[in-house]
Amino acid sequence: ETQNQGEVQNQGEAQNQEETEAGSGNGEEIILATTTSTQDSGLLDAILPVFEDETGYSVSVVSVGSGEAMTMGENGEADVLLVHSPAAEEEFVAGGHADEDGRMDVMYNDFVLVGPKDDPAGIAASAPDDAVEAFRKLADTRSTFISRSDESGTHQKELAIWEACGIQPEEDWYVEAGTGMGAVLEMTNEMLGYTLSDRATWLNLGLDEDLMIVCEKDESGILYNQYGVICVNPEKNENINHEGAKAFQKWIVSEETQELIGQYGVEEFGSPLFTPDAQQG
Amino acid sequence: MPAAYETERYGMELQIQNLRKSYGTHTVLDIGSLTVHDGGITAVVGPNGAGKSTLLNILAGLMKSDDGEVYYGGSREIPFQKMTMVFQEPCLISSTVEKNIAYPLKLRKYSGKEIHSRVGTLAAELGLTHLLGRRTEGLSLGEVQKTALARALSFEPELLFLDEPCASIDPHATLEIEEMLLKRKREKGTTILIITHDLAQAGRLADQVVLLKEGKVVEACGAEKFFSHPDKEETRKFTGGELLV
Amino acid sequence: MPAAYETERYGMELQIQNLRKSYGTHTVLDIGSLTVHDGGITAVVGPNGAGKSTLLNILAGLMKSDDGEVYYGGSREIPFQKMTMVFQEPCLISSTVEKNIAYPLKLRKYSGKEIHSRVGTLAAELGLTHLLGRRTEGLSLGEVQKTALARALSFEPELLFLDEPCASIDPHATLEIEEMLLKRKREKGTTILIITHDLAQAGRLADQVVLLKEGKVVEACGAEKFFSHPDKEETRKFTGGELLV
Amino acid sequence: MKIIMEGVAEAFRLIFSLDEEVFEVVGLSLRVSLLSLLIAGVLGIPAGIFIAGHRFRGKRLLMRLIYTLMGMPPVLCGLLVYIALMRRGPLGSLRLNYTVTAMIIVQTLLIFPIITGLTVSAARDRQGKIRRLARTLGADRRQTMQLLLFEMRFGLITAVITGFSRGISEVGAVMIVGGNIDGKTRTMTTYISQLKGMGEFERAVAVGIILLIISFTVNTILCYLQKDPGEELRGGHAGGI
Amino acid sequence: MKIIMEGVAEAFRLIFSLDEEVFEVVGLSLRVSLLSLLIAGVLGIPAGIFIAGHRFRGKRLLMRLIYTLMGMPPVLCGLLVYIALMRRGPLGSLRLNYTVTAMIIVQTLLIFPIITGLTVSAARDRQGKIRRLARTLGADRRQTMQLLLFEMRFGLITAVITGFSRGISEVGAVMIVGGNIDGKTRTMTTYISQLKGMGEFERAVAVGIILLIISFTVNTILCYLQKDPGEELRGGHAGGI
Ligand SMILES: Nc1ncnc2c1ncn2[C@@H]1O[C@H](COP(=O)(O)OP(=O)(O)OP(=O)(O)O)[C@@H](O)[C@H]1O
Ligand SMILES: Nc1ncnc2c1ncn2[C@@H]1O[C@H](COP(=O)(O)OP(=O)(O)OP(=O)(O)O)[C@@H](O)[C@H]1O
Ligand SMILES: [Mg+2]
Ligand SMILES: [Mg+2]
Repeated sequence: ETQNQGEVQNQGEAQNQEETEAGSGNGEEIILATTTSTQDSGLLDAILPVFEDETGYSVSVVSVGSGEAMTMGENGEADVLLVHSPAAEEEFVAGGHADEDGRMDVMYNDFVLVGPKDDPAGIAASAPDDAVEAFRKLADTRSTFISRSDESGTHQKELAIWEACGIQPEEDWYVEAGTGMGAVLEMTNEMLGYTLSDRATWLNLGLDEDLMIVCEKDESGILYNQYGVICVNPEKNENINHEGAKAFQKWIVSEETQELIGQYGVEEFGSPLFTPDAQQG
Repeated sequence: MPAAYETERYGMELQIQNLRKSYGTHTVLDIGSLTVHDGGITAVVGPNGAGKSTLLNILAGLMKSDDGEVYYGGSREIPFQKMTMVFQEPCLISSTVEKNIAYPLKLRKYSGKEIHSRVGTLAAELGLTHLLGRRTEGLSLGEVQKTALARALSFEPELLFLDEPCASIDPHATLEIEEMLLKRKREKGTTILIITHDLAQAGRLADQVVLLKEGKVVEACGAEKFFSHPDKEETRKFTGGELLV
Repeated sequence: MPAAYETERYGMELQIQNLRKSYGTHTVLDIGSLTVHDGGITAVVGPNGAGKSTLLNILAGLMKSDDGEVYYGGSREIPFQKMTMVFQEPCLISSTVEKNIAYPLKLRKYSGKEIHSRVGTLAAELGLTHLLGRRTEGLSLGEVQKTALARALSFEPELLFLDEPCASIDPHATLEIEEMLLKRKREKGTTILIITHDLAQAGRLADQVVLLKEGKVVEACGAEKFFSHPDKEETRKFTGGELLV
Repeated sequence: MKIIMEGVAEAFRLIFSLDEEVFEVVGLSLRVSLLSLLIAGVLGIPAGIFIAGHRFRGKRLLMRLIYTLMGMPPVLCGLLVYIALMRRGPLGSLRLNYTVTAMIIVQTLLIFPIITGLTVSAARDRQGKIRRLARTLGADRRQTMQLLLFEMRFGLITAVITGFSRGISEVGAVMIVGGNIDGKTRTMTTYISQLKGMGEFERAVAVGIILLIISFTVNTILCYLQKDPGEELRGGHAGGI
Repeated sequence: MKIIMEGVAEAFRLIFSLDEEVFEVVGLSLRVSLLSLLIAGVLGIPAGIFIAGHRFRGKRLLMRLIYTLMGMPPVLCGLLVYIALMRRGPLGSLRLNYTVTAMIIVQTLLIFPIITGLTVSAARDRQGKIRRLARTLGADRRQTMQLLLFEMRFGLITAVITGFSRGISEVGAVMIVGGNIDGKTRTMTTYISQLKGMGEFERAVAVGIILLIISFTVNTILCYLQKDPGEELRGGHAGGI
């Protein structure tokens, strides 16, 4: 443990030389690997300056797919992760890639099933709040469904729902797009198909001219989209800024920050994009 | 129809009228009237920069004049299929010597047998036989010039423009080439316009000689007259002294 | 040290020994021994493809021979700063005529005044004065060749290699250039090696004449002897007939 | 480094196991980039030769525009084509977004300026001379064009190779208009990009290596077309065009 | 189409309002692509001239490799550099991933083969003749190189423009090693890509247009360096190199 601290200090010195590169504060940089939804929704832009001002760390946000964010963690490329695929996160922690505190809940929003306004599968009428039933209808009517197919949090969630239906979709109507949420929503809009999206990206893209939410707020909680924060195990390599990561983790679950998160989006969309749910204490 | 004929013959002669070419304020060619006889050899001589190549390029349709007309057999169009030219800086297709000589024949869809025989004859006459299979890269400049000449002679052009074709050719080969040109004139009635700095060559070949200077025709007349009793003092000065054989 | 001297003088002469160059099985140059006199003019003559340009290129260090040695004043290195060459296909820097002539002087860090005066004199001698400001694109071939010559003469090379420098130059200018070369030889002791197809020119200029044929030296001797009573029948045939002035 | 070694191993495993998914992706990549190359070449080479051979007002400006379009960001090009082809856009009724056709369109647009620009550069010095030669030998239009193409083949092949390189390697444009749909519009580059996003670096490197191998093969074939006689021989190239 | 018109309007609004974020992004893009261009040019032009001017075993193979690397997918190049620079990798202690330095490295690697390949193509026919001329006039090594650069400036500038185009326009490589970090490694292309993902098409098009304007400006400056004397004049170019 003491050896570990020595390393952290060394690295702090090295980083001071990079001060101009890092830009602000005392120049210490932390790399936050996160999913596109947190950045593209504008949340991080809104709250991160507060952290940087308070602590003097400078945060480099690398927004990638959840899959890659986890890989970055596994490789020790990132210092801290903010991601939304709880199952994969548990695996990550179990694999010893996290530090001793493991993962912490930060916030959630929810997934929504989006489809064309004329809703050919008739989901809005018959299963507006039952995701499993809605997916079954999609399969029954063979309606075009665009899948992220990129092992992102959203994709994992979609697979979980298919599994709950006992269906393994792989026919023509099931389009495996392998790209980001924004692009997939665009594609859904173009093809007038259905897709599963996180609410933030959906709201942000403003595609409600031809598309609408056909299914949301499933009672069972299956559409729940939980975000967690994980500090990367500092023993992975000597370049990890564990102190900064811990500071970030502590800050994002703090009461004040949680409040900030809860307020984000109220102004623009009328309702918050994320609901904070960190356990205090 | 052009008016001023300087010759009694009337056929496919080349008639030049008021040909002018300038670059900016610098006039490099300004020919009032000139006739190149049908079926004869006309030599164009004159100092460097006189405009000789410019004249040939315009006649061959490779360059536009600023003004003036060129008539060929009364028409304003020189049929480019029946005409050919050897450039002052000869230029070969990057292939073999044989393919170069055969190229105009191929373009004109001659039979393979005909092509083979013509190429063989020409190569023999010009001493190129041992080079036929050689690629053009690496040929000596004289060999290049010979190949270009053979290529120009391979089909039978009505009009042959030669821009200093023997400049890099050795003296013996030069005499042979002169023989070939004279034979062409005799047997096929080819009209030949040749630029040369070799006054002796002009004397050996030409029926008509044109002296060009600073873009203007100083004198244009029969070879005999040109060399022995020209009208202009300038011509006498140009051909005079130790230069004339 | 080389052994066979064909001359009584011993200075900065060029000595060639066993020089050989082949392409595949085709030998284009094979010179047993040849000496180019210091401070004299040597003319190299011979049919097209004889290997004349190849020889000059090797001497100027532009090409490697397969075998053999070249000594200059006893040393195996020709100091390239003191040597220059005019190519058979002359080649100018794409700039103005003036800048071309001045270029070797600039490389040698001559003063601006000196450059200006030398360029002016040379241009006047070669009739290039009105072209000094012109860009090289669009020059006539004769003008190009004159510019290349002026450039070669602008500094005072010890060794001057000229590959048919007058091929495209008009007869009067040719005579003037010959004068300039003779003056260089007389006044500066420049060693000049000139390839020419113009036997009359070789006769006017050369102290020594070399006849090359198929890569071999047929005869190399004083000009007087070469033209009037050569040792070899082949030489007589080459210079004979109507070709010799 | 371990990742890269594993990527190389994986690449060979994929090739030799005839992995069907990979083969499909490779096939589509080649189809898209070769077809766009063909279209862009057939249009761009004559366009380049024409521009090089004519004098007209605004020629320099045109050249600078072409150079600028050579640097058209694929993402922007993709986006513009995407917008034009959107359901609500002017060409929406064609329903071309997310089809191979759209990918070929967008790559053609990317490659065309490159081939045109490099052709102009290759033709600049020589086409006048070649044209004059062809004319004096009696070549008609078609024959003149043949001679031009033959004599300028080095420069043209370089242009074509550069165009092909751009096409096969870019990801931004085909990702936007194609959408990386499995079995339909997934190319090697969009697949690499997806694999990278999924954190599957080894497989990403493997597909990348396969791409390079294919690129090398295509270039070898194109270079073969030049029929390079070897080096420039001896002291210069007498009488060369 | 409406989107595009609005994009154009937005572009001018951004330019004239001196939008700070956009300026920062533009500045970084230019810094990265010009610096990599400089490094790649300083290495690639001499390399290309050297290759063109020498005969050696494996030269053709080398050329085909260079052509292949011209088509290196930016995503792959980015990924390989990323792997090499990973913290736990051999160069990890340099902490270069997600820095501007890494972006310059990766773009240099992308541009270098392009400049080298096109330089070889430009130098192929002429460098021998220029070298021989320089030697006969008594130029030393440095002076010979100067003459080479001057005489081949058209081909070289085309190579440089093509290299610059590649750099300024590509997104895959800089996205991976740079990470599109706001205020630190965000370039025009990564920004366009992000904006596109966020559905902000107008702004994406606007940034794209700014990129094209900048590209046009740089090309204009580079073209100016050619000092084009205009057209090839009259019937050929007597005595040209
Ligand atoms: N790469 C090559 N392969 C084969 N033969 C070659 C090659 N390069 C040159 N030659 C031959 O070498 C011979 C000598 O060429 P060189 O240029 O020295 O002749 P030259 O005496 O200068 O002729 P000219 O009077 O025509 O200038 C020529 O026959 C030429 O074809
Ligand atoms: N673009 C141009 N700008 C200015 N002058 C030009 C241009 N092109 C050619 N000239 C000039 O036109 C004149 C005639 O050139 P031309 O090539 O016809 O001469 P020539 O009589 O063939 O000379 P040579 O005997 O040297 O071959 C030359 O003085 C040349 O410099
Ligand atoms: Mg001329
Ligand atoms: Mg020669």
